Amino acid sequence: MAAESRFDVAGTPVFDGQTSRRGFRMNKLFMSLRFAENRERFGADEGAYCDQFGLTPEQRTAVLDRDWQAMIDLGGSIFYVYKLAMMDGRSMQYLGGVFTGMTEEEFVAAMRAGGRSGG
Amino acid sequence: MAAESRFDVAGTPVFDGQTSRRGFRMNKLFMSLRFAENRERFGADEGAYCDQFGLTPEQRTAVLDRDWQAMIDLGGSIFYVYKLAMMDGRSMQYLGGVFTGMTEEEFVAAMRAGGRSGG
Amino acid sequence: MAEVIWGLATSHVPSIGAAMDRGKTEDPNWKALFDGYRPAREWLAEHKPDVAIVIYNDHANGIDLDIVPTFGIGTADRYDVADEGFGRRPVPDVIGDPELSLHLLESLVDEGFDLTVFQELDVDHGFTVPLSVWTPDPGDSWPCPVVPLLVNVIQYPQPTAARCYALGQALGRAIASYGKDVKVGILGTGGMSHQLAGARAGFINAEFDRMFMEAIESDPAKLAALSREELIREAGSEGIEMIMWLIMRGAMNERVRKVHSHYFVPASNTAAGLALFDNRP
Amino acid sequence: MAEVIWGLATSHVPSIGAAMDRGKTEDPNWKALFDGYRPAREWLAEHKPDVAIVIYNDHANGIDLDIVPTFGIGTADRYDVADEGFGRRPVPDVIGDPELSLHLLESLVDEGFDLTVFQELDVDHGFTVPLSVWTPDPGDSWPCPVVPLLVNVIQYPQPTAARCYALGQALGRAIASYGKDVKVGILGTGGMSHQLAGARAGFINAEFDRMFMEAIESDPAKLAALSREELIREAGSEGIEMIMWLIMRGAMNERVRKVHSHYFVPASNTAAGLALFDNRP
Ligand SMILES: [Fe+3]
Ligand SMILES: [Fe+3]
Repeated sequence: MAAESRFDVAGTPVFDGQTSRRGFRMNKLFMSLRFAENRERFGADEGAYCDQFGLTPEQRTAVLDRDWQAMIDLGGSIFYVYKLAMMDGRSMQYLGGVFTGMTEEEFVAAMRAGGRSGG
Repeated sequence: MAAESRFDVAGTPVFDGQTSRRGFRMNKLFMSLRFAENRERFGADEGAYCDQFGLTPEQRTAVLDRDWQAMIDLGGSIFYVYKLAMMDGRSMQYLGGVFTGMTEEEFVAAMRAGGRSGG
Repeated sequence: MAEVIWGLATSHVPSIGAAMDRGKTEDPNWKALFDGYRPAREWLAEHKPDVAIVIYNDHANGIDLDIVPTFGIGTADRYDVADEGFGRRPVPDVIGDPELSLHLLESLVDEGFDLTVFQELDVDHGFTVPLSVWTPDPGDSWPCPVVPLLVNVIQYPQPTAARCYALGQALGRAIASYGKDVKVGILGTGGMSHQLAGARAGFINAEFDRMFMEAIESDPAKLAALSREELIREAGSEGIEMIMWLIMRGAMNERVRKVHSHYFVPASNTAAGLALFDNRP
Repeated sequence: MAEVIWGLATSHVPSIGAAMDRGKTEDPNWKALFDGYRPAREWLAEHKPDVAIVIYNDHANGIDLDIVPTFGIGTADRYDVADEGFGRRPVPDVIGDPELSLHLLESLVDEGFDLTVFQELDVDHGFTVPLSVWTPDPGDSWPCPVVPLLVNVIQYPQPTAARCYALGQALGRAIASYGKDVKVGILGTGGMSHQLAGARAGFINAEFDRMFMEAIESDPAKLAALSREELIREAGSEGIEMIMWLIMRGAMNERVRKVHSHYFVPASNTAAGLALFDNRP
């Protein structure tokens, strides 16, 4: 997924210009969720809301399925994706668990132990 | 009116940061006039439209009275002020006449003759 | 390695576009201007680039005064023609070249130019009039994809002329380091002398314009040394936008060959200038 | 002539603000962090500046991805605290200092830094958490007016570390040339090592962080030589935001005196660091 970026660091997505272009409409959707009225409209019909923002079918599926890894792969910026997670009551540690194949508790425990040391 | 700018060139307003701050809401109003629905709302009640954009009383009066020089003095950028002029069917040459104390015809004639040579 | 094949400096006065859109190019007030464009247009028609870069400023259409970038670059695959208030110009929307945009962005940021990235941008007369000067009858599409490079010339402090020239030189290096073997045309827009507001409205300085037209070819460093105050005094408060010509010039070789130039007063309130340079050795 | 009296480097992790807003600073998970802040806060309370500059990045709250400026400066007289999705932090809105902002803008643009001007800006945790680290109980207002300086650290290509350090040095000169005799505090925010997404999420590099904390005081030029790749590899994809510490450091004297520093893992997913420097000779 980091094929277009200038360098590769294992296990590390780099949010570069191509990625930002790919995720542009999806990230706009995430940013809109800052406002309560948009969260309500999203909640009332998630699919329609995705269509209104012009998401690709893959992005739409990733959002509806809460496939957090796919959202990142499809151009989501973690700061934007997190807006959706917050709406769902999910923490950044929960997302960290998803990205690393751990439960939230395991991820929190790893952080408390001083963090993870590498990929 | 160019008191805050870094240098003075006679007869030449410099649209600097202080000027832009002063004219911020008025210029926003002018920019909104790009859209037909806003032009209609403005036309229906110009004063209310000015209030909605938060113009100062002086700016409001300048807009309602089409006091083009005052709009510039109160922070208008000529490119933004021109949006209102266009709406009124006024040309940049008409405005040039206003700023220089000429009729539009006199101003156009001066331009055709090679332009004005200084202040 | 990409190559700049030509540079076109041209005014972007809205009334030039309006005269074309309304079929008035043979009118007595306009004929001399458009006749003066003809040799440049003919040469350009025979020297089609693969991609173009338009250096321009927006005039309260694509961007507002809440965010004023000194330099910006578009990275979109498409730029719509703005409705400036009374319908959009009847010209094609612009196809972008995101791959080139992102290459230029990375190269220029690496060189210490602090660009603002536009992923969405409507382009106004500052952009489309130069395209029309180049290509009067585009049909359904402009001759090639175009990358917009935006410059703040409206709100003081504008970038200095020296900074613009330096940006152009870095742009030239960025183009030279592009991985694709494409031919590039560069348009530097704006000017020449004019002033729209104030007691000095209508100011034209043909002598300064002729000096600028000459020096942009032979001695751009001299122009790069001009201060904002000198530019505004000599060329009028809006004439300062000629700093955008220096970005174009900086991206070209030290020596260029003038194909054609033309000077015309007035295009509405503005001295209209055109200068076309062949950049091939 | 204005004078930088101190520089505060600090993480801006949202959960630090949340812990304060929810009265959890004595909780076992948080007590060590806030205890570690105390000596810095006490010193800062005794050294109140007339104005502060906060160097930070926005996180999808004040600006969007349609326009991404490399460097931005606010020129407003007021910046509202953003609602990031679930209500705004219960802290005061920010009073700006447009006069200083415009002076810095002009000086920096003159020196060839291509800033984007923000006339309107809501500030998010990246801005307000450092203010809370400095002033835990602001009451109705922060200790002084604050000027925001924005940096793109989210979207590649970020400005290089070298460019950030150079901006800081120019910022120092701009402050020194200000016409008013005011005392200035500078906050460089972000970091330390962390990564939020990818298989390496949760990455912390305490060794690199300690090196960075040491070198920011004694050898900032060494840090300015780090490439984006080195920063991302060593500090994680979000750890690159430590380049903002270099802007603060560049604005200070070659020699500074460390008042206090503290390092704490983790503040949620992030290594939290604080370093306070006295800039007075
Ligand atoms: Fe223009
Ligand atoms: Fe951050």
